[in-house]
Amino acid sequence: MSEPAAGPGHSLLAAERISKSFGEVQVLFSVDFDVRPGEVHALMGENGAGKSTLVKILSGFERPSAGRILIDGQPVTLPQNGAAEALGIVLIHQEFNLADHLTVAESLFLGREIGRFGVLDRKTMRAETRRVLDELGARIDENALISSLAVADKQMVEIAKAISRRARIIFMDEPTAVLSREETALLFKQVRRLKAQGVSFVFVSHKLDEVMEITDRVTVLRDGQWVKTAPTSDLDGEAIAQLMVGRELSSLYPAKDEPDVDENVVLSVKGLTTAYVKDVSFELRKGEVLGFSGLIGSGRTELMEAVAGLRPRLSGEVLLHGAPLAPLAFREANGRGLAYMTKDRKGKGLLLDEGMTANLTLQSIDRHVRHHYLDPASEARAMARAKRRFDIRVRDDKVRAGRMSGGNQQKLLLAKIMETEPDVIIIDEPTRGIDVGTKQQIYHFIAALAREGRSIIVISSEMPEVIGLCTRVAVMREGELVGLLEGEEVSEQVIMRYAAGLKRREAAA
Amino acid sequence: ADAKTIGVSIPAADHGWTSGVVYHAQRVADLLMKEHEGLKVIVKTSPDPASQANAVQDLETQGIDALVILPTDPDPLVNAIKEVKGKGTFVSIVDRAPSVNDNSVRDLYVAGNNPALGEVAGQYIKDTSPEAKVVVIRGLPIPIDQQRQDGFDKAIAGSKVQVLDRQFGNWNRDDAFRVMQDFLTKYPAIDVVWCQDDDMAVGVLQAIEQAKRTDIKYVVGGAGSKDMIKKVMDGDKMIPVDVLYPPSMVGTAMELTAAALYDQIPAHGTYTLDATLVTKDNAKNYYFPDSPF
Amino acid sequence: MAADTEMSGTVRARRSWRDVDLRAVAPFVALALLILIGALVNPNFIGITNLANVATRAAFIALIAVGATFVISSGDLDLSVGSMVAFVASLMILFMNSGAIADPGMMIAAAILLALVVGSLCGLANGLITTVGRIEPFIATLGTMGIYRGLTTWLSQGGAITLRSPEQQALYRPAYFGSILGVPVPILVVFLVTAIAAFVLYRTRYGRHVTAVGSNRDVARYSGIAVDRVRIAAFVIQGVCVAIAVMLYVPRLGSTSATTGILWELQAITAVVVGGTALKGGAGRVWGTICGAFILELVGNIMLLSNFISEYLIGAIQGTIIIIAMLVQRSLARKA
Amino acid sequence: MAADTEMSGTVRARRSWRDVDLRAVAPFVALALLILIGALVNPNFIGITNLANVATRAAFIALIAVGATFVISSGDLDLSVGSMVAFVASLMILFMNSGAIADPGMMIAAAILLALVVGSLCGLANGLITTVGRIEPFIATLGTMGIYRGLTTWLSQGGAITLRSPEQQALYRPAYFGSILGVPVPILVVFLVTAIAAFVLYRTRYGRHVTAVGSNRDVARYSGIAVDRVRIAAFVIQGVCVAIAVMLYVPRLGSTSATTGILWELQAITAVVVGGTALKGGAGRVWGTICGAFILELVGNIMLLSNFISEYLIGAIQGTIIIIAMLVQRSLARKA
Ligand SMILES: Nc1ncnc2c1ncn2[C@@H]1O[C@H](COP(=O)(O)OP(=O)(O)OP(=O)(O)O)[C@@H](O)[C@H]1O
Ligand SMILES: Nc1ncnc2c1ncn2[C@@H]1O[C@H](COP(=O)(O)OP(=O)(O)OP(=O)(O)O)[C@@H](O)[C@H]1O
Ligand SMILES: [Mg+2]
Ligand SMILES: [Mg+2]
Repeated sequence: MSEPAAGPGHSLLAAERISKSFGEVQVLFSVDFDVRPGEVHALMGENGAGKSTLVKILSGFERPSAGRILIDGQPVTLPQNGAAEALGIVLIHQEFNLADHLTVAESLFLGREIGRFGVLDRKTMRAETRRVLDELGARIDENALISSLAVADKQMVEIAKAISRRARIIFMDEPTAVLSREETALLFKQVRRLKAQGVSFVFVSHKLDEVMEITDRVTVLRDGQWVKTAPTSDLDGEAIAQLMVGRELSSLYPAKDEPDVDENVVLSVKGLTTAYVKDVSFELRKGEVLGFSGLIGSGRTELMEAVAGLRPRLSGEVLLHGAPLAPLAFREANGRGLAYMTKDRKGKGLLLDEGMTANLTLQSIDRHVRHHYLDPASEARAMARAKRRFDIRVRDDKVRAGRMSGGNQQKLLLAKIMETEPDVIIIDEPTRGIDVGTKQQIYHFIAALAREGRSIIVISSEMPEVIGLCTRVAVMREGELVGLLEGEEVSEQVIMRYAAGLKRREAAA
Repeated sequence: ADAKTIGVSIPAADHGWTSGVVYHAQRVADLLMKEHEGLKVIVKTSPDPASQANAVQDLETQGIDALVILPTDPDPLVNAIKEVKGKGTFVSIVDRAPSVNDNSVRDLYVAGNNPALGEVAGQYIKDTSPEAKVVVIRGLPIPIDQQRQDGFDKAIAGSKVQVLDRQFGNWNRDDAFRVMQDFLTKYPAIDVVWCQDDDMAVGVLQAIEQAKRTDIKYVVGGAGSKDMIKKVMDGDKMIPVDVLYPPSMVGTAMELTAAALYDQIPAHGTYTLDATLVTKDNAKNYYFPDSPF
Repeated sequence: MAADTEMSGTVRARRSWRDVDLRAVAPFVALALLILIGALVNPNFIGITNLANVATRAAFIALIAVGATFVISSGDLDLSVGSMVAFVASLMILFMNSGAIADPGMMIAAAILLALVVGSLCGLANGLITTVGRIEPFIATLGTMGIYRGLTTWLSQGGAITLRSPEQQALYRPAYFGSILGVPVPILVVFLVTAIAAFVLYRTRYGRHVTAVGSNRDVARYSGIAVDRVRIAAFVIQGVCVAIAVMLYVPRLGSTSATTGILWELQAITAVVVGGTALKGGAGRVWGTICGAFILELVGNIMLLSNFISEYLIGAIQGTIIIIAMLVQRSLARKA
Repeated sequence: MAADTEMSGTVRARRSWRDVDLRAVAPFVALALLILIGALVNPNFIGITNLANVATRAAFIALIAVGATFVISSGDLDLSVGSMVAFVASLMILFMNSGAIADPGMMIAAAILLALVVGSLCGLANGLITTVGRIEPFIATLGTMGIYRGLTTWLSQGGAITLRSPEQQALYRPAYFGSILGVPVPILVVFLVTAIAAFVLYRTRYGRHVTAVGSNRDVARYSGIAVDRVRIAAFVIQGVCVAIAVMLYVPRLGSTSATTGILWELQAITAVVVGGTALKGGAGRVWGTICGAFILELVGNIMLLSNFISEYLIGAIQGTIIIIAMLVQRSLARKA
C-alpha cells in the first residue's frame, strides 16, 4: 500500500503470495516481493524471519508451498538445485556451499566446467579464477584447497563464484557477515560495477550501515510476514530496525565499564609464536573487554586458538590466572575457566544433525550428570534458560541445529559456550549473522559479564562493535600484534591505520 | 513302508571337493527316496562350523530320525551332534572324526582316511623317486589338513625324500598358482610337488608351464576330480597318479544309514574307506564325467 | 519397549516425530515380516524351540554388533572382531587346558576374566593404532585381523584347540545351553548387555561424547572432548563385547580353530546397519542392532527350514532378502 | 612419473605444497622400501622373472582397485567385486563353451564383449540399488555379493567351469602369459587402464564431479550436478574394470570355481587405501592405487620367499607389515 505496486514491466522477477511450510511449520506467509532491473534490494528481518527461505525459493533451491514466481512477467516454475543459473539467477548461500577436496579454481567452476567433449580446460579456468579474484582484491591462491581456507576466504570464494556467472539477479545471503570493512568495500565496488551493467541484487544483511550505503529499496519481513517495501532513501537505520523488531530500540551499546588498572591479570600471553603468528604478547585483566581487530587473515583466530590450546604453538607462554597453560591443553584450559567460541559454527561449533539440547549441553555435560547418568530434566531446564537468555527463536523445539536459521545457530553456539560458566571468554565474531535487536542483547550480555568480573576477548571484523564494547583494542596485521589502543585512540581511523600497516607500535613492550 | 526322515548336513560347495560332496549327497538322496517310499532326505549345506551347528539344530527342529553329518570341522560340532544324539536320533559321522569319537557321539562312522591320503602320496613319492626334493602346498590351517601332513611325514620318515617348503594354498586354484610361482622362484631344483588336492593342482600345473621348468618330474594331487582322473587315464606325464579321497563317501554313509533305519543291516561302528592310489590302470573305475568335481 | 528406549535416548523433533518413530521401529517391522514369512514356509518355524534356538544362536553376532555400534557411532570401523573371537577363545581354552587352577569353577571364572582382559587389550591395540597411528580404521583393523588370525593359527599349529577336561565342560555347558525361568542364558546375556549398552550410549556423558565424535570430530574437539580417548574407549568396549561373546561361544562348541569367527565382522557390521545405525558415524541405535542380528539369523534359519531352494542359490537368496529388508525399512522410514 | 600426474591433478596451496607432494609420493616410497627388504630376504627376489611374476599377479587386484578408486572417491563402497569376478568369468566361459560362434577368434572377441556388458550391468545393478534404493552401499553390495556368488555356485553346480576347446585356450592364452617387447601383457593392460582412469579422474568433467560428489554431496547437488548419475557411473566403471580383470583371468587358468575372487574386494579396498585415497570419499589417487596393489602382492611374495617365517604366522606378519607401511606413509606425509 505504501508503495505503488510494480507493474509487470518493471519487475525482472516477482514473487506473489509466496508461502512456505516445512512439515507442519509454516515459515513464510503469503509474501510479495519483486526485483527490478539494475537495483539493489535489501531484504531485512530478525533472525528466523524467513529471509534465507525466501531467497532460496526465489533461486530455485526450495519449492514454495503456495504462490507463484514470475520472470519478466511470465509465471515460471524455477528449475531445482542451482539449475536456475541458466536463467541468470544466482544465489550466494548463507552457509558455504563449497567442497573441501576441491581447489578454489575447481570450486568456482563446479557444475559448469569449461572444456570440450568432457575434457577440462584447466588453464583457462585457473586464469579466469585468478582474474575474478584479482577484481575482488582477494589474495587467495586459486590452487589452494578449500579445506585450507579461513572462513572469510571461503566467503570471498563464494562471492567470486557468483560474480563470475553471467547473472541477471544475484541473491546474496549475508555475504558480509564475516568480512571486514575493506573486503566489504571491494565487494560493493563490484556490486556497483555490475549494477551499472543492469544486474540486480538482493542483499540480505544485518548490518544497517551497509544496507543504507548500497541498496535502493528495502523489504522488511517479520515472523514470515511481509511488513514493508520502501525506497532506502525514505528510511533510516532506526526506522528499519523498528520495522524489523516491531518496537523501538534503545542505544545499541551499553555503557563501558573500565576495569581498575590494578585489577588482577587473568590471562597473560608472552611471545606466542605459531606457524603464522609472530611473537605476540598481551594481557587481559579481570572484568575487561579486550577487542581484537585487523584485516581478514591477520591471524587473530590462529592466535586465539593457540592461546586456548587448540593449535600447536612453536614458542611462547600462556599464563591463566598466573599459572602456565601447556600447549594444546584445551581441555585443561576449559577446566580452568577459559572458553573459546569459534567463528566456524558449522564446521567446528555445532553438531548439525543433533537437536538444540544435545548441542547446548555438549561442552557442559558434567553439570547434568546425576549418579553417573544424564538427567534429561536438568538439560531441559538449561535449554529453557538458554532460550530466554539468548532469545533463541525456533518455530519447532525439536529442530535439528542444521535447520535453524543462521542467527539462531549463532545464538545457540554462544549459549553452548556460556553454559560452561567460564571466567575468561574468547569470542570469535560474536554477532556473526545476528539481527540488530539481538545484537543489542548480546552486547549488553557481554557488558554484564564483564561487570560480574569475567574477562572477555572479542575478535570482530565489525569495527563499531569493537569500538562500542571494548576499553582496549589490539590490532593485528600479518600475524603480528601491531598496536594496542586505549582510551581516545580507540577509534575507527586509528584502528584502520594500524590494520593497514600505515602505523605501528614502537618496540613491543 | 513307514515315514522316516534323514537329515544330511554337509559343508557348502566352496571348492571342488566339497562340491563333489554336495553332488553325491543329492544324487544319493534322490536314489534313497525312490527306493524307500515314505523316506524323506533333507540335505543342508553350511560354510563354517558355527553355521553348521545351526543347521544341525534346524534339522532337529524339523524332526529327523537320522542325521548324517560331514563336519566342516569336527571338534566344534561335537556338542551340537551330542545334542541330537541325546534325543535318540541315529547319527552317522562322515570323513572327519572328532577327538572323542565313540558311540557317545555317533552310531556310525564312515571314515575318509585323511592320514592315509598323505601316507599314500608320501609312499608313492618315496617309491618312485627316493631322493626327491618335494614342495608341499597345504590347504587351510584346520585339523584335516594337519592329519594329511602327518600321514605324509610318517610315510617319508627315514627316507631320502626331502621337503623343501610348505605353504598354505587354501584349497584354491589362484592361491596355489601364486604359491607355486614363488616356489619356482625360490628353488632352482624341485622334483615333485605334493598339493594334496586336485583343485590346487590346476594352478600348480599352470605355474610350472609358464615358467617352462623341466626339473619338476610330476605333481601329486588328491581327491579324484574328474579332470585329474582323466589326465591319469590319458597318461599325462605330470599327473601320473591321483590319490582317491572320494566325495562319494557321503553317499555311502547315507546308504548305510538308510539301511540301518529300515533294519536291513545292523550298521554300527566304523567303516574306513581306503585312500586308493589311482593309476593309469585303474583310473577308468573312478571317472564320473557327470560330476561337477 | 525396545523401540521406546531407543527414542527416549535421542529426543527428536515433534514435527518429524512420526518419521523418527518409524525409522527406529522399521527394523522391528522387518523382523516381524520375516517371522511371518517363516511361519508360512515351515510350520515348525513358529515353535518356541525354533525361535529360542535362533535367538540363542544370534547371541554371538548380537553381542559383537553391540560393541560395533559404539565403534561405528564414533565414526570408526573394526574389521578384526571375527579373528579376535578366534584369538580370545583360543587363549581361553588353552588356559583352561593348562590346569593352572585345580578347582574347575575357579578355573572357569579365571578363564572368563582372562578373556575379558585379552579382549580389552585387543580392542586397545586397535584403538591405539587407529588414533595414535592415524591409520584409517579400515586398514588398521584389517591389519590386526591378520595378526589375531595368524596368532590363532600359530597357537593351534594349524589344528583345533579343544577343551579337554570333561569336568570343566560339564560345569561350563549351561552358560550356553542352560536357561533361567525358561529363557536361554545367551538371550538373557544379550538383553542384559544391550540394556547396559543402551544406558551407556544414551544416558551417560561418554555416550554423548561418542555421538559427538562420530558426527563431527572438529566440533567434538572444539567442545573440549578428548576425541582420541573416546574413540579408543569405543574400541575397548568392542573388545569387551567380543570377550563376552567368547564366553558363550566356548561352552557351545568347546573348541576353536583357525576358521572360527571367519566373516563375523561383516555380519556384525551388517547387523548394525540393518538396525538403523549409519556407517558415517553419529547416532547409534543399540536396540536396532540386536534386532538386525536377529534378522540376519532368521534369514539363515528360514533358508534352512524351507525345502524348496536349491542349495546353490542360498547365498543369492540371502543377499536378496537383506536388500529387500533394507528397502522395506527405507520406504517405511520415508513415508511418514 | 606416476606421482607427477597424481599431483598435477590437484594442484595445491603454496603453503601446503611440500606436504601434499610427500603424501602422494608416500606409497611409492613404501613400495621402494619393500623392494629393498625383499632383496635382502632372498637374492632371487630382485630377479626380473620374480618381479614380473608379482606385477602380473597383482594385475587383477590392480585393475579392480582402479575401479574401486572411482567408487570410493565418489563416497561409496563396493563389496561385490570379488564375486562379480567369479560371476562374469563363469558366464564368459560358459558362453565360450556354448560353441555359438565357430571361429575361435571371433568367439573370444564376442566373449570379451559379453564380459564387458555383464560387468557393466552388474555395476549398474549395484549403482541403482545404492542410489535409487537409498541403501547404504556397504549393505547393498554385501547383498549383491551374495547374489553374484550364489548365481556362480548355481551355474557351476558348486564345481568348476572349465574352458573346453583347446583351440580357444591356445589362442587366448597369450592374453595373460604373453608379452610385448618383453613386458607381460597384463602389466601393459594395467598401465593403460590406469592412465585412462587417471585422465578421466583428473582431466575430465566427470572426474571433477566424482570428487565433488564424494567430498560433499549437498554441495554437488546445489551445483547442479546429477549426483545419482555420477555415483551410478562410478559403479559401472567399477563393473567394467572387473570385466577387464576377468579378460586376463580367464586365459590364466582357463576355469573358474566357487572360490574364484573370494576376498578380492577386501584386497582391492586395501590397495586403494594404501595408495592414499581416503575411504570417506573426496580425493582419489589412481596411481597410488596400483602402487597399493603392488605393495600387497609384494608383501605376500616376500613372505613366501623368506625362509625364516613359520607358515602359520604369515597372516600375522602380513598384517603387521601393512600397518607398518601405513605408519611409514603417515609419518612421511606429516613431516614436511
Ligand atoms: N529445512 C528446514 N526444515 C525445517 N525448518 C526450517 C528449514 N529451513 C528453515 N527452517 C526454519 O524456517 C525459519 C526461517 O529460517 P530462515 O533461515 O529463513 O531465517 P532467516 O531470516 O534467514 O534468519 P537469519 O537471519 O538467522 O539467517 C526458521 O525457524 C528455521 O528453523
Ligand atoms: N600470507 C600467509 N601465509 C601463510 N599463511 C597464511 C597467510 N595468510 C593467512 N594465512 C593462514 O590463514 C590463517 C589466517 O586466518 P585467521 O582466521 O587466523 O585470521 P583472522 O585474523 O582471524 O581472520 P578473520 O578475520 O577471518 O577472522 C592462519 O591460520 C594462517 O596460517
Ligand atoms: Mg538466513
Ligand atoms: Mg578471526
